[in-house]
Amino acid sequence: MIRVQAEDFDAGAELAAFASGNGRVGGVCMFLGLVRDYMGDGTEVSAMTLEHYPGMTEKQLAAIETEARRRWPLEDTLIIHRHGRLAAGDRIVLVATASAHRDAAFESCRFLMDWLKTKAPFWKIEHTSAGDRWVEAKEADESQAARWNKA
Amino acid sequence: MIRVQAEDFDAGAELAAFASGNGRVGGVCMFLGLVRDYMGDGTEVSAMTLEHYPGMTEKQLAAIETEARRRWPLEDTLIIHRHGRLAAGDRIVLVATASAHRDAAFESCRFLMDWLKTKAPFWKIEHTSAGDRWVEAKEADESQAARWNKA
Amino acid sequence: MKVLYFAWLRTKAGVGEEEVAPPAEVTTVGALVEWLKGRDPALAEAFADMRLIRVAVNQDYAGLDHCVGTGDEVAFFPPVTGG
Amino acid sequence: MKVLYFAWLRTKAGVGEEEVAPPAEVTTVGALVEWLKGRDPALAEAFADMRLIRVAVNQDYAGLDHCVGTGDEVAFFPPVTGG
Repeated sequence: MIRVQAEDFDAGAELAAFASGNGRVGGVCMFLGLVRDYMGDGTEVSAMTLEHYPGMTEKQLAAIETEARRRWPLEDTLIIHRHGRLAAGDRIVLVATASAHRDAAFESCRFLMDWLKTKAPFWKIEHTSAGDRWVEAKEADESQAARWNKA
Repeated sequence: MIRVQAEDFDAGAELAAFASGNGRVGGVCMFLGLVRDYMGDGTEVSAMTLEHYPGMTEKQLAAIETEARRRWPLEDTLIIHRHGRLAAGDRIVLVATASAHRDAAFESCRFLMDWLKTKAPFWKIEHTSAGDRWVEAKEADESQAARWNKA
Repeated sequence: MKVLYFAWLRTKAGVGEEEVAPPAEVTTVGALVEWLKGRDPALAEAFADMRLIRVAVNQDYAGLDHCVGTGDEVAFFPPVTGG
Repeated sequence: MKVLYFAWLRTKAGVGEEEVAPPAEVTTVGALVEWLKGRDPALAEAFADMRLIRVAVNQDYAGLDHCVGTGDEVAFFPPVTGG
């Protein structure tokens, strides 16, 4: 399931509900991304705003989810991504995968996060004491995602 | 933190509380292991019993946790492992890691699970329609864990 | 044709979205970029190095040689930074 | 010396735990295994292939050449299957 929303989500409740009652699930892997209160250079971050491309976001996330289900035997998947203004400590993204086997759960969750970081049309602007600044894409994110092309 | 217990745990509440309020955390990775209702050969499993070695379990889990914190910059770690009789669908294990970066969170969570599978002194006996059966260790688990020796 | 801009490209363009009617010979993303650059010095600057820009046609990633025409939605944006 | 057995080894041994007092020349895990085999045919069978058995001395994994003595806790068990 894909959810793109401005509202906060309850990570605990999502995990409790996820894949619940499915006896074929042996492992659930979940990743929760949060707004850190500092940037790479140590500057304090009070808040950020996530801009996105409505329509394309949902389309790309659905495509990524379909690809994950093609690659691994998954019983369930969940992607929640927020947009709008977020304060330090706020939840940004949640990705969860459920499978009979822990390998498939771990790998597919990582795959979804890596692709989401490089393909889902979101852009962060950080609000810092030194002013607003668009976050630049990281080379490392591209190479993380590129790993999966070999598979 | 390490918890070895017969009682169930609330995975949602654990996630909600984990690393909460720590502004240096950018990513939380969590793995939840559940009792599947079938075995590899398709036989139905109604329940299993997890025997463990009290004392050594806690000692080995603490050593694994210390090793993970030595290898990755982690803000928090949590391992909960149950013992005793568990029914199909029950929670068995929860491992969570929190870090500034998603790589460290993913990798350390995977590391903890791989080592736990091969080093923590737990043994499963499955209660099936065909009788009770001690689960045999999987070669795959050994090789998964061995990967980390190279690092 | 609808053209969209996101993140710092939106700031440069001064608008998030505009309806444009390029001449008939503009049939690819590349030609559209050149035509947009000719209309607006700020966009000319923003589009100076297209390696820094990602393009989507009808909400799918596309290259500069991708076809575009009337009714298409073409979006320009920097590399994404979500997650 | 305290000896512990887990999982199917416990079933074979018929006990989970026993206090033993091997002779003074039993100073290693390997010697202890041989001495235990001599005392109990069921254990002799269980310990036939020590590659299938894991050993812990005072709750840390140990090899057959590890020293053991009075006051030590020695555990024998199959490869673990938790998680």
